[in-house]
Amino acid sequence: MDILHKVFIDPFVQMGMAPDLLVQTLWDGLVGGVLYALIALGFVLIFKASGVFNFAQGIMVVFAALTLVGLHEQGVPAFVALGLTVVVMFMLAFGVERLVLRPLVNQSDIILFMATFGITYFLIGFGQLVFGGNPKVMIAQQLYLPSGAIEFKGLGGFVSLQKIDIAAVIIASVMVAVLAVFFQRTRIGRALRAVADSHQAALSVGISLEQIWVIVWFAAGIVALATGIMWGARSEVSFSLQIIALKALPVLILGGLTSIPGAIVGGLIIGIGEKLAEFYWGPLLGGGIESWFAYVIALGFLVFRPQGLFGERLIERI
Amino acid sequence: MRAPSSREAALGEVLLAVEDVSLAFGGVRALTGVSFDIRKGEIRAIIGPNGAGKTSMLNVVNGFYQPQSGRITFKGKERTSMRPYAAAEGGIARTFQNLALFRGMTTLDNILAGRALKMRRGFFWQLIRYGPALREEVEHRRRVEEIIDFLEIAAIRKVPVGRLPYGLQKRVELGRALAMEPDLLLLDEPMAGMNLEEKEDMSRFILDVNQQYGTTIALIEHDMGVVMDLSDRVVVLDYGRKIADAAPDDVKSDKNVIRAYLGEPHGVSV
Amino acid sequence: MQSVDLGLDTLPKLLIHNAGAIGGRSAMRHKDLGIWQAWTWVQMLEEVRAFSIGLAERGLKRGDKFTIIGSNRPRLYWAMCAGQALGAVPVPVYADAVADEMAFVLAHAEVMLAVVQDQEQVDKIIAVSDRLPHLGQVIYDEPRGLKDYDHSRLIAFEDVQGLGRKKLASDPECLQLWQAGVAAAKGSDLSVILYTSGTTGRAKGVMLTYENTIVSARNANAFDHLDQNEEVIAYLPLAWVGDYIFSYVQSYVAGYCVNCPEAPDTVVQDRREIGTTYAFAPPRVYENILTLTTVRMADAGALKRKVFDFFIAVAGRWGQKILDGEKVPLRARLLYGIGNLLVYGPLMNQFGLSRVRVAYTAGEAIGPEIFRFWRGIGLNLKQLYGQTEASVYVTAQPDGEIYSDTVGKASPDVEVKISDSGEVLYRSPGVFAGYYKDPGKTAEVLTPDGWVHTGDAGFFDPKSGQLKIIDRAKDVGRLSDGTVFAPKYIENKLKFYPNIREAVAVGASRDFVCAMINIDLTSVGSWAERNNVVYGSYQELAANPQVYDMIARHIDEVNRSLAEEEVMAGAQIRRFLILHKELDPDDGELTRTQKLRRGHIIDRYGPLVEAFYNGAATAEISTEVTFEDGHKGVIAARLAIRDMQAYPARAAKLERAA
Amino acid sequence: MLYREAGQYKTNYAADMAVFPILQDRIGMLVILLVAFVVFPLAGSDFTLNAVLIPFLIFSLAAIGLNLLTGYTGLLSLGTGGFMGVGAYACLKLTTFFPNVDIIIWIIASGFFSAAVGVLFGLPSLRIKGFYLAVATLAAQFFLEWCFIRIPWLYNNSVSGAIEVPLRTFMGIPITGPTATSLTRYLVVLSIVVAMTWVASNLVHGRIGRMWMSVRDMDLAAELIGIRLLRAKLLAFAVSSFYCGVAGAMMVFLWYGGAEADVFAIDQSFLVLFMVIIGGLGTLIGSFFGAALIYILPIALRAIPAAFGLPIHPAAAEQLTFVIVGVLIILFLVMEPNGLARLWQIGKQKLRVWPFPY
Repeated sequence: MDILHKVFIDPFVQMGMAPDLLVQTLWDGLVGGVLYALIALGFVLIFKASGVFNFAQGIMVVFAALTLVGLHEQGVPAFVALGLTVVVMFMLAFGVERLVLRPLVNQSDIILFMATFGITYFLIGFGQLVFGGNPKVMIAQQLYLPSGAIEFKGLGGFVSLQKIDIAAVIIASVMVAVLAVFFQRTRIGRALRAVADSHQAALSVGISLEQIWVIVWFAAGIVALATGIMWGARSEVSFSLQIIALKALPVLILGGLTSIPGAIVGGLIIGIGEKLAEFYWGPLLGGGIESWFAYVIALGFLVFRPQGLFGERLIERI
Repeated sequence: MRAPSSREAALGEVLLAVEDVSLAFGGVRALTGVSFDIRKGEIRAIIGPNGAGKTSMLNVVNGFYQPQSGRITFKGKERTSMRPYAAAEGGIARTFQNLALFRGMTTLDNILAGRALKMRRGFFWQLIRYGPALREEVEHRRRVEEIIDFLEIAAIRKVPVGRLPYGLQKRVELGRALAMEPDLLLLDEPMAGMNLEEKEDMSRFILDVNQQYGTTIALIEHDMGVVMDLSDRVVVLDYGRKIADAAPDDVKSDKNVIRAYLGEPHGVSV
Repeated sequence: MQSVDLGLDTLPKLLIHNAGAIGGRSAMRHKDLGIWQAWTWVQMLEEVRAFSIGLAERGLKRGDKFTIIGSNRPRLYWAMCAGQALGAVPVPVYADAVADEMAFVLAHAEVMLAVVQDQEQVDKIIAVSDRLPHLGQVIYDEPRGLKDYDHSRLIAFEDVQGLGRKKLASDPECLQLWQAGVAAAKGSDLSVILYTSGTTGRAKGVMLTYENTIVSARNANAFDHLDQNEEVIAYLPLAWVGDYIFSYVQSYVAGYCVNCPEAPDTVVQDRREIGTTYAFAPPRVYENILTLTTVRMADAGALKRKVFDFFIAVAGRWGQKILDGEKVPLRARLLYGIGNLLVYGPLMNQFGLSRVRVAYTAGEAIGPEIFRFWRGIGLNLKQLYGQTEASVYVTAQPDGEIYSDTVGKASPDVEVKISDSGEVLYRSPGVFAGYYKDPGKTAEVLTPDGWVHTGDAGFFDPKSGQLKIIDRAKDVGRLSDGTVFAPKYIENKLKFYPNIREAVAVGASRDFVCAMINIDLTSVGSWAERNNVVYGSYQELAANPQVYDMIARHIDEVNRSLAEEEVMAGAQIRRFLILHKELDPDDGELTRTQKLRRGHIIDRYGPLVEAFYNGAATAEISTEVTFEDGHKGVIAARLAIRDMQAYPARAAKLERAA
Repeated sequence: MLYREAGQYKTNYAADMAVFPILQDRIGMLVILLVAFVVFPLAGSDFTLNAVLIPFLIFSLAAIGLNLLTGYTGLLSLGTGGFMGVGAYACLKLTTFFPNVDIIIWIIASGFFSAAVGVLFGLPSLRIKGFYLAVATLAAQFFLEWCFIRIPWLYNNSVSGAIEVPLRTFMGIPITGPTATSLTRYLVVLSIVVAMTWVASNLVHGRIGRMWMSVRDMDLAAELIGIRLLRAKLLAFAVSSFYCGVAGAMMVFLWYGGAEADVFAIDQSFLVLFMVIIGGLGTLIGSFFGAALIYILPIALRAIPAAFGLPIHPAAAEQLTFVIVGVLIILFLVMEPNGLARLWQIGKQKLRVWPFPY
């Protein structure tokens, strides 16, 4: 009974007793979730348009951030570096389409999936060769990103919000908004949506598949860059990040592989969920359950709602 | 070529009885109150215009679909819902309109796979694939070779079925079904997309199966000529309802049937 | 040499003897249900005995004739021996014979009983059964499709064996009786009647005694040192004396194993699996394999092709010498060695010939380059000359004395002489006992003192001392101006070109020689593909002008070579056409052994022959043809006729320069 | 060309269904075994045995394990590392509790534990497929990793948090632990791998293998011929994890001689997956090819510059290998999506029909 008490009563008592901590945890979870969501967003963009399950999304985040910082280290002014990084991400997208996707066109999914592993390995090695393997500090203030924290009392304690986190949330929201508009309003955006449904439809809009692939991979690259900056600013720019990026997978399971809003919501659920779990239930298990909690949630989902929260239902016919 | 006398003799008691079966997907009604029976040793044809619910009927019979209402009695035992593997264990084999072969495996392995239920040697023996396990393999290989010989596909014995022309793949699929030594064999358009020669071969095989092994056969077919030659009795479905159930010649003259088919692009070719 | 030791003077006796002496060895194999089902001599004796006694149960008696119809299956061979054990006489019939032809033979031989392979043959027999008053039982091997047939006269092979086994089990005397019956038979007894689809007229039933066949077989085995370790593949027609001797008698005598292929079209594959050591085939077979090789190699990569051609050239240059054990320069030996590793070995292996010790070709002249090719890559290919009336062997080439244009020296125990008219005659223990129910014909062929008229014109080649066959004696005619005209000789020269499958030379008592050509669909077809010539049918391809040009080139070469032999120089080909259909045994144009029936063809295509000599540029022809399923139809066509240039004798070389 | 098949005929089905029906193949196999068991032990340096052959064999075994699941049954798994870990830790606990039992027995036995875990995480496979299943196995991976770190009991509460392999002998000869020579360890590994490969080939060539492949090729049809999908899939998970578990145990006990949890991190899963894909899905020989390429290639790459006397920083070499491996993976996928095994087959076929092109 004691254990049941520990599991089902204590945590909530704690929440009630120290609402400030609760809010703090929720906020941290929210921010983490936003970043997961951004990575997941990258996955979704590519999966929607090219049906490729892009395992390299995580490393693309690291790579983008590394490039930015690395260039700046070489004495390139921050915003020029930012511009250059964007160019690099475009070149990456272009290269991927030319050297990987095109030769592998109409191969089975697993093959394309494996190919993105190849890309991952390449980027890891390449990134390290060029910029070195050791962690770097994000050039936050050079990019005029706020630092420091806002603290306010209340809730029987005080809650502190890192300004960078707030910025992250805002930027993320803006980016999602922009993407949404891009998909809904612009011709290319509509083409991309069409591709998701049928390739013929896309061609009818007058855009070749190759172009579309380049575009989505580029878009994913930009998202990755933004993510990298945010994440880098919060902690540091290092390759360990790519493992964390795998968290985007459970996010996708929740959100569904093809749904942008799904990615956002899923990200938030996972982010907040795992923070709460870690903070209130983690100690019971000796802590560190963050590392797998997300996946277990996903697992649960898989068994009961395989198509995710927003994904289209996949039905099998005989 | 087959004396009618022997046919009548072959017709035995009821093997499978379908009573008032209804099936619907969401709002769509696939089958409504269909009843008919299949008797031991006969070749039973199920015909009807596209979307008449023929395939759904087969899927109900071998457990892919669970009917919302109705009774199905197989070998005297009533059952409403069962999984396909249970149907297989019960002695129902099936081929598909659009092939369902194991493309990565050779003709031999595909047909051997059909013996899955007949092979019983335990996991341990499989590990060393020696003694009993090997003896079992050999014994079943022998049976399979008889089927291969029967279907005249010896030449493609060791070819991965993925590489075979369509007609041959159909044969291999039939072979896999035969390997199960079924009491009831369901054939879903066994001659779809075949040229005349292939059709003739396939008809011959179906007849020989029915005669040599006395297997009861229920088949869906569009080619009326084929149906008339092969089948002993014909069920006609239209929009999920049974509109006729009689001997081929009577069905041919049945006005409901003709009406049902007149609306059809490919009419009765008799 | 050897004569029959009286103990073993019949085939059933040999079977029993082998079962005792080498009982554990494989006697027969059959590729069936995916593997080689094998029978040892002991097992085979049991099978044969059971069937034999079953036959007796079914009323087969000494002296009865019974027929065997089907492809090479162990059970059909057993049936022969089983019948012979009862003193009955097997009369094998060509499985691809049309019902009518079959009816004639069966009626003429008064067969009481038939052992057939499958439904197809049963149907044929049923179709003509009203013409076969004597025929009773029909025993079938494969039950497939016969389930609903009226079984009052039909019975399955294993059921007959069942009868036999039951009898054996129930009645203790039965076995002794059977063995006594076997022992009672003598070497001089009639053992088999083989109907030769003679090149003219109706088939004649050649009667052979046990002695005939067994002595020939003994001598042949001794001649080529064949023993129980040989592996042969039985794929030639059962009804043909060649198969009877090679796949049956010689096997019983030597004790070697006979392998039956899975199906006629898997012979090459099956031969490869078995790896035969003793091979026999008409020239056509070696020719086809070679054609197949060239066709397949045409699709190979450039480099591979170069290598291949180079080493084949090496083989052509040195191979035969090496095979005949002559002295050759070391470099040649080395090259040949490499070639053997890279090309010859693998090639022989692909065709399952790498273990062959002796391979024979007979029945027709073989193309020199075909002959050279095979010997070049190390196949010990030899020629023999034989006849049904002689239990095959008349002459054969001893090892080391091989020539592409001779048929060898007189076989052991055989005397050969040339009559004044130039016809080849022979006398031997193998000489047949006469034509069944046809003393007249027998007298024509068989002289009182035992010499047989072969009907072939030939002479002994002075340099090699071996026999050379020019042509059928009666076919050697003369043109109106009296020059010698040996159609076969010319036809062979033509047929040596892979593109030409058959050729018919006409000209007897005419002013000049003309030729009707059958193109070879395999090689011309692949040529057409390579040069993207589109064609829908044989007829279309045959009418194609480009094909005509190609054939014209070949004929031109033939004319040149004819011009260089003064005897033949006058008989050059002046006009030719390509036939619109392939010559076919079903239309009586070829014999079952694929020999031309020239006379018949010339009648059949009379209009074409006329057109040859009235100078027309084209000719109308419509011929009745028989399709596989037996029903008849008519093919009509308008054929182009080409004129050819003739070269003055000996001046050919100059001409070529000009 | 090397193949001379004339005269190789089968008079019974057993011979026809043999794994190596062709004489030349059997000879080749014998030669390979001879080299592995005799030549390498005699000629191989400590480095070759320790840093090349032992790991190559261990990875091959893991690859076979994953191949049984992914290649033969069509279930994608990213949990290989975790399952290997289970084997290693199970082995440690077993030999700690029963130090006197021969370690080889425990190495094998540890497979059963990972098999059990495998089945547990295989359960969702009935409902889900493809990437979704991959994520499910990721859950296994991370959960297991977490256990390896957070449960001190698993590594006997050693201060370092790492497995310390104790000395274990077999008939007086040290097999594990610091004093075990690389030769003995090589021979043990080799024997186990050969034996288990033989078993695997028996499985895939028999009824079980056909069952798995039919599930892979078309699960509906498989169910139709009477196969129970869940059983088949769970069996695949069990056997696969068993192989991975044994591989993991050998990795720690017969190769590293001690290891921390991160040995069994997600990267390990990916590495093995590459081996399977590059080697060829659904082929045993492919597993060896894949292991050779993915594992030995980097070693070679590092050796090359040294061979030319180029001073190259180890870290740089490390990174360079990443780049090259990445490129290679893509290259192979583009050239031959069916993996090295397919190339091997094609080559073999060419030799068999030589001199003909087909």
